Amino acid sequence: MTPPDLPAWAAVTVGVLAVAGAGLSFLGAVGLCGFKTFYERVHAPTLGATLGMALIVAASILFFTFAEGRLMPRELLIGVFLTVTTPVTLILLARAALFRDRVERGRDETSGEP
Amino acid sequence: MSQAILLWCLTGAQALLAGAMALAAWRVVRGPRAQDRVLGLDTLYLNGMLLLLVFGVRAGSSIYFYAALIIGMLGFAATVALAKFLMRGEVIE
Amino acid sequence: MSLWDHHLILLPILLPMIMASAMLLFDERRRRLKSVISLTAMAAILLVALALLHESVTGAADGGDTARVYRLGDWDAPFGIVLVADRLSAMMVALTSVLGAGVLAFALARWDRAGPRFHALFLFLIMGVNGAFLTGDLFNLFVFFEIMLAASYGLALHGSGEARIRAGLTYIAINLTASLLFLIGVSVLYGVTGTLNMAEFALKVRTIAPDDLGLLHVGAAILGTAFLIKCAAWPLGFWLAPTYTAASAPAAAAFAILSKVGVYVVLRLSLLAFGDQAGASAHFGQHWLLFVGLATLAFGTLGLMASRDLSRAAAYAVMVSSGTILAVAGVGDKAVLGGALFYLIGSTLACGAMFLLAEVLQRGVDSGAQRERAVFDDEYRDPFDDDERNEPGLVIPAAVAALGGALLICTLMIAGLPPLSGFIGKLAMLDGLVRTIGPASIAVIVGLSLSSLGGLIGLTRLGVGALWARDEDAPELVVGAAELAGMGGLLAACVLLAVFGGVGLSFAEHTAEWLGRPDAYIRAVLGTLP
Amino acid sequence: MIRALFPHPVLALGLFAASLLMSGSVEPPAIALAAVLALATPQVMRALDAQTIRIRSPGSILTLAGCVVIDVLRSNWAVAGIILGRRRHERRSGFIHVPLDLKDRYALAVLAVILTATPGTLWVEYDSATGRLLLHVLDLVEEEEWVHLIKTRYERRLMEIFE
Amino acid sequence: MSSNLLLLVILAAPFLGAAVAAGLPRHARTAAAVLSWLVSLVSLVSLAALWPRFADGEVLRLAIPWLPSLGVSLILRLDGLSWIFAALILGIGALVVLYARYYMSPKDPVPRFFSFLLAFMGAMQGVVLSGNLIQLAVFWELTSLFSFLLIGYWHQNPSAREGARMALTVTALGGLCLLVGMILIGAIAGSYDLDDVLAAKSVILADPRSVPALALVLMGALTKSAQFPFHFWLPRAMAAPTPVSAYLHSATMVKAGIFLLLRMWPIFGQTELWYFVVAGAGVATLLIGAWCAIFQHDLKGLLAYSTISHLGLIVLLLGLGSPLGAIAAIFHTVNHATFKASLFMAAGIIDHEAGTRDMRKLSGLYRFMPITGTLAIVAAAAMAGVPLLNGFLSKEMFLAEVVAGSDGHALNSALPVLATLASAFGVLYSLRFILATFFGPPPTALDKVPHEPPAWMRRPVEILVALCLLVGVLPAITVGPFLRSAAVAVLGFDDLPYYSLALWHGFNMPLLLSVLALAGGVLAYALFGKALNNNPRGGPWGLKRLNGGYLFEKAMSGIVKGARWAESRLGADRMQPQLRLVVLAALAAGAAAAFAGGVAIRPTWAAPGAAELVFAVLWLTGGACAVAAAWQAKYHRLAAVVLMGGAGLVSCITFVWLSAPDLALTQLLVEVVTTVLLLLGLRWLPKRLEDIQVAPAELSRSRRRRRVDLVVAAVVGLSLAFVSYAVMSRPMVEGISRFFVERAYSEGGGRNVVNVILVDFRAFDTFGEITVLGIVGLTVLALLRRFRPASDSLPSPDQKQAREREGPVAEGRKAGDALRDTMLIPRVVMRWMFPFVIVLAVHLFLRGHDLPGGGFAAGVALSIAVLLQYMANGARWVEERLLLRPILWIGWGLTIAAGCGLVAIGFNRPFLTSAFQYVNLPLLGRVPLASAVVFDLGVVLLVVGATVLMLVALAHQSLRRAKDDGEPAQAEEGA
Amino acid sequence: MTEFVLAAAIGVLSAAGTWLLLRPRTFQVIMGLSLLSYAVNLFIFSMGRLRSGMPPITAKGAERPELYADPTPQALVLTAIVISFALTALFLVVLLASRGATGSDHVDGREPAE
Ligand code: NA
Ligand code: NA
Repeated sequence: MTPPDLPAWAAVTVGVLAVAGAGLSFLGAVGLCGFKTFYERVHAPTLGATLGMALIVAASILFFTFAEGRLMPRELLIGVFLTVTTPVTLILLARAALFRDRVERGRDETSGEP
Repeated sequence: MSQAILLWCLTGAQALLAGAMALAAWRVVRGPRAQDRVLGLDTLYLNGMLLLLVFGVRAGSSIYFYAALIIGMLGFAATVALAKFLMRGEVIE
Repeated sequence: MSLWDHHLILLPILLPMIMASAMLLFDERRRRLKSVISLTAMAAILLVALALLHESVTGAADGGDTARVYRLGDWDAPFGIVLVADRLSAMMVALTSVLGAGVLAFALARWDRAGPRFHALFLFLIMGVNGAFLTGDLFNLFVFFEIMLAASYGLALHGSGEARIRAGLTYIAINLTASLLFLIGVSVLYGVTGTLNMAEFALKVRTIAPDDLGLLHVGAAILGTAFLIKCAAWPLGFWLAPTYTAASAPAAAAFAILSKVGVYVVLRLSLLAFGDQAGASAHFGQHWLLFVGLATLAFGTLGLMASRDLSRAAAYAVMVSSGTILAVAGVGDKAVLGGALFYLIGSTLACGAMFLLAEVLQRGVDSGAQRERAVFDDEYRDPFDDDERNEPGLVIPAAVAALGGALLICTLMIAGLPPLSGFIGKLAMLDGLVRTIGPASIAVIVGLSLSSLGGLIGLTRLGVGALWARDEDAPELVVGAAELAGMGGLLAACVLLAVFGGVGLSFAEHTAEWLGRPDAYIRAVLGTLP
Repeated sequence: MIRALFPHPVLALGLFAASLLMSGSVEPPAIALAAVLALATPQVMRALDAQTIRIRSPGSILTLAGCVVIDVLRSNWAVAGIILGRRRHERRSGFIHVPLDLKDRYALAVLAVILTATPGTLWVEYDSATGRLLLHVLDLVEEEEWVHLIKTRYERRLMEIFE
Repeated sequence: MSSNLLLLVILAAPFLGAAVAAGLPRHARTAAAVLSWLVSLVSLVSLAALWPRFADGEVLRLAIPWLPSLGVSLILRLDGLSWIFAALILGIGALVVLYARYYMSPKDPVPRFFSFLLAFMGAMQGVVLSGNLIQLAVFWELTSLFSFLLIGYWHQNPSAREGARMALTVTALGGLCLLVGMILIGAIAGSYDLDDVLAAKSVILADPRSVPALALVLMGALTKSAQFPFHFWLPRAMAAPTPVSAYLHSATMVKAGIFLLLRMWPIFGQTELWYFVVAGAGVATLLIGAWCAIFQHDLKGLLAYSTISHLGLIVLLLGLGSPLGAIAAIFHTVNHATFKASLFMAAGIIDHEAGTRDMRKLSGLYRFMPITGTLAIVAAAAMAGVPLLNGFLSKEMFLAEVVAGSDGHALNSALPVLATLASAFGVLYSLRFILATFFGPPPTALDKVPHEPPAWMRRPVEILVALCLLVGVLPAITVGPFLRSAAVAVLGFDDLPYYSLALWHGFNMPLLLSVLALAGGVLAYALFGKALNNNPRGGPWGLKRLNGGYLFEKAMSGIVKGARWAESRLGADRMQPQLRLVVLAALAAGAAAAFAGGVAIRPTWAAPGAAELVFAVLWLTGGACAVAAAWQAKYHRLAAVVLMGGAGLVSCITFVWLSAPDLALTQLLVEVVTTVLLLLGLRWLPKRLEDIQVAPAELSRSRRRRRVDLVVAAVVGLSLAFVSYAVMSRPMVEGISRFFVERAYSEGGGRNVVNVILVDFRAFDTFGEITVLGIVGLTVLALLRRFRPASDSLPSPDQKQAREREGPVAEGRKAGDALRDTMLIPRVVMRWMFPFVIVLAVHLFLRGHDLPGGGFAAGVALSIAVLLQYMANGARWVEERLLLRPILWIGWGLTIAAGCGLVAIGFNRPFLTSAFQYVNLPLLGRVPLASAVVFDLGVVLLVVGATVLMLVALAHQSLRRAKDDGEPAQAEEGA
Repeated sequence: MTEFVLAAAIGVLSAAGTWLLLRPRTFQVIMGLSLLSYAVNLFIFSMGRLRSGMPPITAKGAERPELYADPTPQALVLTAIVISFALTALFLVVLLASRGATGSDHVDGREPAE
């Protein structure tokens, strides 16, 4: 499937970027599962959402740029929008968690120890 | 050779991302609380989108880009709604 | 061929759709305009249907039967979607428009104000029903089923109220499940035959690889289950009685045609694809139709006898009617089928009229349909929400006599007693059945006779209660002129059908005969018969 | 006139770019489409009466961006380490309060995006009355240090850009 | 006048008259009576005019085609038998009309009465004039129907309603049997035409189907003629106005059964079945009717049972199968009609003038109404079979016939005894009728002083009694010719036996029996008369248990109860069992087909590659989400929604994986909207707590149910998986798709085949699909406008309430600030995303024809853009700024889509024909323009309208509530 | 293998959906219907057989039509998605109305009798 005219170094770079990005994302998911409290977990996926995503986007851009023989930076869009929107979810989620802890468990996480 | 490496790398990346999705799904299933599940879903979406990007590279086709773009631009609407529901008990006030 | 003549077949679908869409652009307040539009649409569709009917009977080069085919999007069958008007579909469209016109007239008296967008929903319902009758494509049939059902969901809940919502929930859940079955069935058939066009499907059935036969039958069986749900066949039709009883009268009356859509499709597909020519699949499922039909007939009759009010009895009458036709289809005899088709027309009209009549007789007594006031007042309020005018418009004198007469006609029609068209249909079926005597025919003969008797017993009991033994404190019977016109129109059609029974019956018998030779249909659709 | 045509020039530029990227082409039709969209779409923002974004010091954007990239890389490394189990026992996470002087909501938004996008910190709540920001930090070494970091590395530059 | 026209008049006049009478005003009593009288007279005259036309054995026929394909025409056929019956019907009908004019109260809607009466008369004419078996059955049922209306005329009276229903039920049951029987006979004979059928006697008798046919026909005749055990409806029908009783139970309704037996007699009269059933029923009815009549206190009751008994006599005569018996039957039919009609009328007069029909209250009326009394005495004597009256003659013939046939069967030898016994009973009740009413001391228990009725009310009785006398004295002259022609019609010209209509046949056995009966009756009255009159229990001795009416009513209520029971056992009113049935039925149907046809799987198993393993991991994830969603949906709804999102996402990735990018796009977008919709709905559902205590019994029941459902679900899953795998493991069949792929670009102008299918090849599907969406939008709106939340979900959600309680913690904070601060950042982002999503939507729309995307995706994307604004800023805020009128969008969307399709018609192409063209535009170059794009635009508009409508209408529910609470609106200054 | 996985996926989704469909709470039913419609969509899709990496997006004129994934089931699924989305929304509103009118979220509008 891979177009034959992709230079070897580009092919390898794309592969490495992709694996690195995927690895970071995977790590983020591991963190999501491994951390003990919600407030810790919430940090983990940002690995994938920032650097992991950036690496894979870079891989994709690189690949298509070489494959089509011209600059194809459109995955940048994904990068920008994901960066802008992920915080929205996380902020609301953290706020909701804080509130739920306060109301339902009678704990104010912001004042005491986690 | 480089093509083979690329293919292997991409497959590996896909496997990692699928694994990440599985882990995220585990969090969604496991909870324990609603916010954990929503966070898990958000992660699921994120990794799903990345998987689509890698799939596009693997397939050598830009046809799949829009699916990824839609997750990137609009996927958050679902998780925002969930988070807002958690926070306010209502999505639209 | 003039411009419109060529596109005539489109009108029963497109006209109500465009009218309904146009109505969405007006304010809800413009009732009169909407009434005029809806009635005009129904009248126009009736004319079109008659024209189609005429052509289907005489349109062939030799002056015989034909099927008119319309290639949507200018794509040939089997690739594009085609509309096909033959005797059966034209007849069903005509029936729909007669029923629709009567029901609409009735609704204009007051029911169209009981909730928003009645006219649009009603016209969409008509669109869906006509589409289901006219389409020659399996998946397009699904789409029209959904249009019809979506509109019926809206109409079933028209007027709101707890009973309607309660029944509506079950109705919707079951029909959604049925739609899923429909999709599964159609897709399996596609997976095995590679086509969606009914005519081509019929051809492919004939030459199916023996290896694929089982899968083909699985698909057909699942599809058949879906259709039997729409037919309200036992044991899949328990949703019908509560839904139709709770529905507002015009909605329920219009629904009288819905189960017939299921019946139509069963007839159409079984005769087209699984007829004598179908090779290994010939008469697939026919025994099941017989059993299910008889069970439906029996259950409908029991339900009718058990009913506590007329609208529920009317709902069971719908089931009886479905069961009758299914059982007869299960016998698989052309002569009998002709009678069944004739019976179908009359019984549909009568069931429709019965729902309308029941509402008039139960008005004020009926508790299931109480109108509720919204708890909220907000910007989504309809300006007619506060319009509590409940009078049915111009009230006619001698209501009791008129209603009594109407009730009598309904009873005769539903029980299939002489001299009305219900009887003629039954007679034709019985006449055919005694000629093909065998266990199946005997079972159906017994079933038909007992259901007549049961229908008579049940309806007399309820009718006597509703008309002769009214409570002292029950409100005086009033019926509006529009209501009477609607009901009367439907019943007059039943009477006319009896007077011109010879013509009607011969039409129905020829239709059955036409359905028995699917090659003509296939040739019309595909151009050739490979 | 120009105002009416370009109520939000930055937005128009962004939309133009986005449209081109979505087209994946710089052929005339794509450019024409992008131009039309860039001209037409911002008009809806009028209906949503959004304030125009005013950028006072475009140069600072680059500095800020550089900062952010470095910080993101660094904290990715740090958080990856934490996940992999380094410093499992001494690590402590918790909330800190940061008093902010920023008032511009766009600036605040950018700060929120930066902080949240950087692994290890999470914007939780901002009190507009007091200007206090509640932040959750995964690896809370020294509260003061974090406050200092945010105020100097981000807040100052944001104030340069937006206020 | 031609005989055809006359025939038509005989039948049509009553129906026409009925129609006219129905239209008369409520109080037009006299007009209606005159009309009816004229009508019956016209018919009668027509009938009389036809008499000379058929000398012995000739038959007049008039055929009007009706259902030619069934061989059913309206054949009016007049022979001697029809003539004599028609004459009875019309003659007595005319007298009853006259009588009824005076009998009916002006308070009742008398025109309706006459209308029913005339219609009934017409129906009876139809029966006797039928030349076609089916036609006979049709009119037969009509007589049941109109008799129902007549009996129930005083429907305010419960016993009238019950009597009417009972009569209808029994006779209609018989009618149905008759119909089936007739159809069978028709099938055997090859024709429904009476003449053909009569000619096909040997064919019919040779056919085994003739036995059930005869049984069914007899069922009809015996129910109609009130033969045991179906006799019970007749006494109950006495609740009818007396003219009705006089008419129905003397000359018409019950005689229809006799007529039918006579019609069938030539074919079946000599068969075994006929003998046992007809003669058996006849003799039983004769005795039981007479016995019961003895014990009645009600005059009409007595007459009713007497009628039953006399009908039994006639039926018995017919059952014997001898020609003389048939002649005697005809003769007695005529005689019975005359004396019974007059007796009913007399009873009506007594009721009318004395106010009661109870013989225990009546007494000594002779001195008050001597003329009526005399008439009644004569008529009763005829009924008792006193010589010089017509009843005597036919009873003599009866006894003679019984005696003549008293050999062979045991029944036969017993018959003379039984007949004499019954005759004695007849004497006894006739005596009682007269003596208890007209003689004895003056009445004391009456409310008014009785006197003679108006002269014209008595006139019909006088005529009838005169006829009784006339026939009794001069039978051969008066009734002879008519009887003869009727006998010819039944027996045929050649087989007509010798019979004599003389008054005196010498001393013979029948005479002896007659005398015995007379003496026995008188003796019995002397012995038991007092006891009978004072019989407190009312019912007949020995037969109390055998109250058919009571049994019938029990049976009817049992039927209704049974039907209800069966309906509840065979049906299901709850949703779960119904859904279970649907699922099971589909499984069963599929399984049956699969086992019958055989479904082979041809697995093509290769070692899975790495990519396939990834795919498997994906579905491990998706499957886990689905199962967990199922697990959590009861107590953790939000979790279920989240989990379902996970399963949906995996589906989307699957679509991408398997070359369906369009599906992935669409499904993703729909996922988002669906999630929001579900969340909007979740707010109105009750909290569901896991720790609710459930009764142990209920718990175990629900456990069992769950186990069953689990099995069902597993089987469904396995089956679907099996079928899909079976199909997937097969090679692709050559189908329509190849055409689509080949032509999409060259003829549809698009590279994205799926989109070209949607907007061009199968645009009609899309057209329908958007209509569904629009309809659902409307329905949602309609439902929500009357939405009434449950009381426990009315207050604000807990979270919100708690938030407000948290309140202004810091200085200078107002309520709502907390929310505003939380939403500060999301609002900025979501607001500025708006134009970008619009750009995305435009791209999705424009690229759809060539690449994944299209109108639907664009529309949903736009809806999400709007939705984001709603979520960020609140409904009020958005609606102050954006004027969205979703219904209009729906309307325009549908209109544009339809309009686009219609343009093709202007070019004389079929609806939805698409055109595409490459256009060279300045600057832009070659640009493809497909008309399908306009269609797709309609799709966009509609999708936006419908989706936004649903979301917003749902969202508004909380807003409405907010209005009640006076909670501050969420509007805020611009961002 | 892919076929097997997809078939299993259809099986799991439909089993979960059916189980929910038969539950007594309205919300369970709507979730069941949604899961079932996923399953059915995949089922329809599978009827066109599976093909990876060959979406039916042709070059200008398809040389080898048999190489592409079958577009027809895809078009059918698209229609089915839209319709099931609409009907899910409708069912949701009806279940809310039922809950409002009857006060119960049981599918029969009343709690089962003990
Ligand atoms: Na009703
Ligand atoms: Na962060």
